[in-house]
Amino acid sequence: MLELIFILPMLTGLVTLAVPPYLGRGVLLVTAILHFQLTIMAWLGKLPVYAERFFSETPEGMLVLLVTSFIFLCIACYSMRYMEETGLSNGTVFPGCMLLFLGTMSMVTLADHPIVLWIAIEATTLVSAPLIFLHHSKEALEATWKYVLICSVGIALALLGCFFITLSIDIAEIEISLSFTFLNQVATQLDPMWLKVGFIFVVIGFGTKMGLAPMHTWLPDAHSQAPCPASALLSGALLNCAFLGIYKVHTVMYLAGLGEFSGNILIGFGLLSMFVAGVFILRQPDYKRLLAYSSIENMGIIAFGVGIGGFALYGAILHMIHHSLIKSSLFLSAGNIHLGFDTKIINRIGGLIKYFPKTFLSFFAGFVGISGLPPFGIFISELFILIGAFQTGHPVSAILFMLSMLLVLAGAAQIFTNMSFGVREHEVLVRENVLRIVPPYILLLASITLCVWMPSAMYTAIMNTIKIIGGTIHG
Amino acid sequence: MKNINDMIMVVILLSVLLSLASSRLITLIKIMAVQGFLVSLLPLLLEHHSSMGSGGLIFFQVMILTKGILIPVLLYVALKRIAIQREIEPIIGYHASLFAGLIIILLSVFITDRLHLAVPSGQELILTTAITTMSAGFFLMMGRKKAITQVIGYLMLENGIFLIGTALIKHFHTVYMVEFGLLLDLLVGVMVMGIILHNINHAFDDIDTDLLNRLKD
Amino acid sequence: MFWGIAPSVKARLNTAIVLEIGLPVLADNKKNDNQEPMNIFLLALAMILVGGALPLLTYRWFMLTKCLSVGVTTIGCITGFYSIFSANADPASLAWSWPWLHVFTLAFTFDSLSFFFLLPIFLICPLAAIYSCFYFERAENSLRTAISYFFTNILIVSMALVTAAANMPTFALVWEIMSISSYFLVMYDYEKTTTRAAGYLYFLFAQAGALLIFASFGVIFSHSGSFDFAQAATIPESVKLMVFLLAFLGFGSKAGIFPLHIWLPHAHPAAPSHISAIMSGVMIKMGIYGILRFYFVLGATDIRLGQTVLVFGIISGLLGVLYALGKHNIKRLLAYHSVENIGIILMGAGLGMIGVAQGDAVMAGFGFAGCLLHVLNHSIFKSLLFLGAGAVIRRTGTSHVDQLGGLMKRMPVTGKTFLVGSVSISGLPPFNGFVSEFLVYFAAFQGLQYSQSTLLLTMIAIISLAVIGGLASFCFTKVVGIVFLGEPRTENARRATEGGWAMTVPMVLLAGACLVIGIFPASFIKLAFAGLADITLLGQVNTVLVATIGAHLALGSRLFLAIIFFVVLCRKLLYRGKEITEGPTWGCGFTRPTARIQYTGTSYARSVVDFFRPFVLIRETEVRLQKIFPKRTAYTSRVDDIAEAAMIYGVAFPLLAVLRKLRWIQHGNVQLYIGYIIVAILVLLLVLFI
Amino acid sequence: MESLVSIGIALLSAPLFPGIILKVKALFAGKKGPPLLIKYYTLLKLLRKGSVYSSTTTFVFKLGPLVSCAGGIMILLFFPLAAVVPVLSFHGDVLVLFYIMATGRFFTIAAALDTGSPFQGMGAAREAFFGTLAEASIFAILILFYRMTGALSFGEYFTGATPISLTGPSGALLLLVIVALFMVLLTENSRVPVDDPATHLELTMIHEVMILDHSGPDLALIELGSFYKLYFYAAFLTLIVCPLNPAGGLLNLPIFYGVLVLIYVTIGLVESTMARFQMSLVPKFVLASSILVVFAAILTMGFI
Repeated sequence: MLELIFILPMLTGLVTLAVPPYLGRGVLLVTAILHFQLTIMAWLGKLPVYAERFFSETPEGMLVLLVTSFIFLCIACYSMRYMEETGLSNGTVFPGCMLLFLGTMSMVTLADHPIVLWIAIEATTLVSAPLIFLHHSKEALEATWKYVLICSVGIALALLGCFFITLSIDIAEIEISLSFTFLNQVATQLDPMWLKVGFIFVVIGFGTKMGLAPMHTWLPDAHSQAPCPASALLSGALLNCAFLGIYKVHTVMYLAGLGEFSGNILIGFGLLSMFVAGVFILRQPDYKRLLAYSSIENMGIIAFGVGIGGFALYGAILHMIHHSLIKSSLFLSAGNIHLGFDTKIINRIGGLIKYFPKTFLSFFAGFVGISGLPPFGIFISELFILIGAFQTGHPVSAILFMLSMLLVLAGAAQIFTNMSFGVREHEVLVRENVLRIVPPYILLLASITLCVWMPSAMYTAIMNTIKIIGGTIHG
Repeated sequence: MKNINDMIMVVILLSVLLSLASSRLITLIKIMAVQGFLVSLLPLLLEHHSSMGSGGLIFFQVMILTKGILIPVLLYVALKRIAIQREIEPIIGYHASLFAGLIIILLSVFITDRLHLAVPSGQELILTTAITTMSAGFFLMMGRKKAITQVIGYLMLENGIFLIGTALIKHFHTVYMVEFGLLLDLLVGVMVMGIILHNINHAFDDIDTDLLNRLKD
Repeated sequence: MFWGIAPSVKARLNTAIVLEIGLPVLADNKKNDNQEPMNIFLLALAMILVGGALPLLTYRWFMLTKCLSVGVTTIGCITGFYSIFSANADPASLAWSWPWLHVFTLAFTFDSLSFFFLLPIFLICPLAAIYSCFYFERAENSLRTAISYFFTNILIVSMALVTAAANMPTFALVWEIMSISSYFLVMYDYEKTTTRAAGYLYFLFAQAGALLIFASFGVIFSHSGSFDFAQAATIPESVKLMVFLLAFLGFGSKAGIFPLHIWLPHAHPAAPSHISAIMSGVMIKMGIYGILRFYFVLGATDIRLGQTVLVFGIISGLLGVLYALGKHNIKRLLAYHSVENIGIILMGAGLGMIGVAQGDAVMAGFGFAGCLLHVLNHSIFKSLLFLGAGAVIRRTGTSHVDQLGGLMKRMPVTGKTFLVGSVSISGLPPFNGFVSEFLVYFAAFQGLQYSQSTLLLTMIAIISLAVIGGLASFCFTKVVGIVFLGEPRTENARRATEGGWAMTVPMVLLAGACLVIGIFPASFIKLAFAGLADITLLGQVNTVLVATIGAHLALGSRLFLAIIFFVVLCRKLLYRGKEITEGPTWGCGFTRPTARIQYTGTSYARSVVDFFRPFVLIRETEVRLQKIFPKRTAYTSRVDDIAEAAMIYGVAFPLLAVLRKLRWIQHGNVQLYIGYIIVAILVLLLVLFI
Repeated sequence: MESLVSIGIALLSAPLFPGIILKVKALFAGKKGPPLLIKYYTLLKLLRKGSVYSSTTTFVFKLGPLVSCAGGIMILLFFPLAAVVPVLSFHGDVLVLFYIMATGRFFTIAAALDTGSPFQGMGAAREAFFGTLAEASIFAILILFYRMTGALSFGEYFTGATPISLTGPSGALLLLVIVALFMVLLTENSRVPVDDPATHLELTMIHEVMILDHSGPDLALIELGSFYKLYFYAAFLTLIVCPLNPAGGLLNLPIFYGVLVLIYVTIGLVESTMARFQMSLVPKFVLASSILVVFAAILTMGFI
């Protein structure tokens, strides 16, 4: 039963909230492993769908699910030690909410019904809010407040968007049950006007969650205040889930012949996000905010790639996978740094290479990866997106894309260089630890591996994903 | 039937205007209770919902209970537990707010008029009401300083969306999913926001959002 | 299909037009009978990689690490050399490809141009590696040294592969690997602020360049629909100019053409000297390779291409040497000379391109041959100079020209080889620099027979080349004169001693190469033309002319040496039995001379730098003498790069100011955040409805 | 054979002509002046002596005179003195030769810097600077000649199929060249108004200060080298002013040397009547020469 994939973590999450704290971490790890196993089984096609009306196994969903599950496994390993060392191990809130978070995100990946998708995404907001508030500081409180309020507003708008899409079915007087599968089938008959309005609201709604500018405002606050494993999950998995929502509606739009409209909107949001991220990455004083803005940038790249379509679409999907891997690795490394130095201020940090050589390796490698350099996969995805942009005749957008990327690079390179290589005397509070070192390495290795060799099942999945809306593109 | 509907909608519009003009939180919560009640009542009286089964009826009753009673009570409790020192504290003044509310209604009418052809016939007023409610919700969220007013604004936004969701859309393909989702969202949202409100009050001794201004670049 | 997709969707998926991703047409679809050269070449690369990876395992034994790595690398490079020569007759036999990520093919093919660019790689890199053996002398840095070896060898391999990449993704991949590995090499001394700044700047320019190159790939792909370079010629003529300009700027930022050279004078002083030698001698040439390769694969004959390249070459050449004159840091000075020489190389290329556009095979051939030969020559003498500078810096602890002096006596081998390098880089006979400059001159004089723009440009080119030559020799008399001759200006310089054999042997070998190419130019000119053998664009090469030119140059340099030898003999005779005494330098009346009254590099260069004032920014600070018995006075001056100043004050600062204002967006006010959402909705709805 | 004879005469007679300049200057000043063969006497005197070397110097110091003298000899080998076909010639030899002269300058300067004397450094800087500027003029002249004859060798210029002459097509442009070349001659050979070989203050010297520390045969080699250089430029000018028919063979010699002497006399006249420029004006002077030639070269677009 495919639904097990989200039911299992939800149940264990609820259980964890009730059991004594020392069991919680064990449950977290065991569930992570089981979840990964289930995901693999789903990929092997061993899990049939039970509630076909609401859930289905779509290639794009499965990709996101796989990434999410893999990242979660790494993060779970990481947080074994991390939570202990930050002194947050007493509560059951963290493991419980992490599991619920995983459950709701898995639900997003499997949802086929717009409203189910919407419910799942809304649920992610609610279960992840306690994670952001974990530190109980005033800043954490503020971040949580902004996160919940802005995301709720955004999500409410997404619901409105879903209603409008439903309305477009009604007005066209088609008798189908509401699901993306059926929507895709009848796309051409839908009322274009309401579909467009619906798309606008969905993009704004889920875009809020995904972190597209100008609705991104909660993201840097939340990511910087959440404990690092949670930030890693937020950035590496949650944003993808929100993207999935937009992507599915974009698919409907494309099939309805409105691909250009929705594509242009996505390109616009993508470029704006990249630019805004660039503005704040330059001279950013806080490294977790830096990573958060970098997520905004990368979401912008993904949106841009999807908007461009064709070649860039392949790049966008690849980018989503690699960004998740690398960014979560970066957040985990940032967690090590935060533990070691107890500060998030970039100017107070220098000489990672001296104090934390192993963390330096993963941190800087992550930077190399996120900057789009080989051997990490973002290199290929960005190449694809750029080539795609020219190929589909968007030279101006491509130039803006390049400029924004350069802006981000200029900011990020300076900060990463100074943090890693700068000279500064430090007192090391917490030493490096194998359990906190290996997960970021594994995540990076995964990205390298996928850059060198991609399993054909994954390739087929990506191709199946983009086939639907990349149809008119030829080499 | 049509008359009752229209009357309800006019009352909803009135409640929107009142909420914009009210200067006391207690009043605001009361207005919200009325508005929630009316908004949940409206779908029951609509024509294309006349064939609703018993399950649907129960669902709408639950809806009325939640929106009309449970949430206002929750808010009231929250209000009592946090010692409010000052009242609503508008960023935009009451008169201006009222004026803005009128403009919002006008604009909603105008938009509805523009969309005339695309909407199922005879439901223009619902659309107007929904748009007004949503816009006013946004207005409250933006125009007031207190965090609790933002929650109320959010509720108003939800009311507007609910109106569109239940009133405009044919029922069969949603299978109560919409209602269920809304309910969940509303409940949990308010709960979570309530908890955060409580915490904010605890941490800052006030729920003024000016205090929530530390995280910036 | 294992996805649980509803049947109808499945059907639609099947009917959907399959996304065709232009798989490159493999160049070697034909069965390759002779696998041997390719195997040897891959073996060489594998050995170099192993040589890089070994130190990571053995870094605890410092000496062993160095010997192992250097040994294996050197053998690898020699093997590489062997594979080039064994495949020389048929470069195409050295091709291979792998599928990559289901979408791409990693394809490598060779032609004569690739082979030519492989020469400096396999020549300079092992010498630099040997040199590094003594250059890295601090055992406590052994891990860092090991990592440096690792990235050096990655750099070598990636450069070798850049010359062979046959399609765009392959090129992009190896290009980026090259950039990132060299970035880490620059960062070797990361404790220094200047190094970090240099690394940052380099990273930025490398990536900006890469983006431009990728953009040009994108434009090509959008028209040709294939990743294969071989198909690039099929794109419309009107697009070619744009593609070429994009690529030119992209590669230019790597090669260091003005004004994209800004990273270069920062990165070279920051990196360890043998790394500077590799980067300046070999890596920036990959930029030139890219420009040439793009030009050839595009097959564009538009004269504007050549004119652009030529103009950039002239500007880079002139300003490069000018700034070199104004610089006091010996490695920064050498870095600016790289800009200058890249300028000369580009002038050769530009003249060649104009020749192609005019249909003049002689001009085209000699232009490109001069360009190629200068690539080789520059790689030799520039790495020689960097190695020499490194030895000086290592032994004296300072890189400031005006704090050195008198090193010729203390470091005789370094001094002599540096002198050879200086004469070579100044383009003076009988050394190698002159040979390639002669070819460029020759092409330029060919261009004089045309009219209008070509005539004007070639005239400017010739005069610029002359001025560049003059200024270069000016600059190197300064370096040699101030650093190696005269009296030591500081105690450090006085105590300097010669570096070990591992440092001197590579320098001697390189100096020997300079002289050999100078005295036997014919075969090397032929080599340069051989590098162009596979380029069909150039037309028939006049082999007789090439041979005579070679013979004449050989005659010139040999005759000159003979006359010098004759004069030496005469001098010997004249001095027989004469009394030779030593005394102090004539101080023109000063009775108590100190080493500090010697002319400094700054004052030496000042008059020339002044002459070119509008193009050079001179900043002076001076404490004027005021009282009757003044205590102390001070004067400093520095010469600034206008491109750098423009980049900082014209681009970076205003941009930063604007962006700082934009940071207001994230003001922390939740009400306005919600406002953003509303604005977004309104804007999109307006777009929809209007 | 003719070539060898002519080069032999040139090599031997080169030190004679600077004596003429001295004579002219002396006559102008109302003095009797040194004997015409004064330079020969000087050379002989120097050759007989030993040397004093500064303890600062290295082998580079000794290399300076050698290379500059060798350069001077080399260039004469390729020059069609008296329009006699030169000993050696090939297409492109002008480039080689001017670069060899530059090599000579490189080593002279290096030798000057080798002494560590501040004055020598100063002189070296000036020499290098003005030399660089003069090089621009020379290459502009080469451009013009290439436009006129399509040749790149001295032999071709004056003894080739289309020799340069004032009466030929676009010959009028040669007037500009003559002026420019004369200016270059003054610069390259450190004559007034660029430099004053007779000055006594080291601060104002250019060439002379560079060779302060040389003595004995080394100094003789330097002197010889500079005589050849001056001789070359004067001969170059002579052939432009008065083109000779290569068929004339050795009979050209008297005419050639006559004009040559006239040029030396002109140099003497200039030195006698002009004061030297302020140092900051020299670059403009040299630049003026190159601008003249570039102007001429551009004018060829109209003629050819």
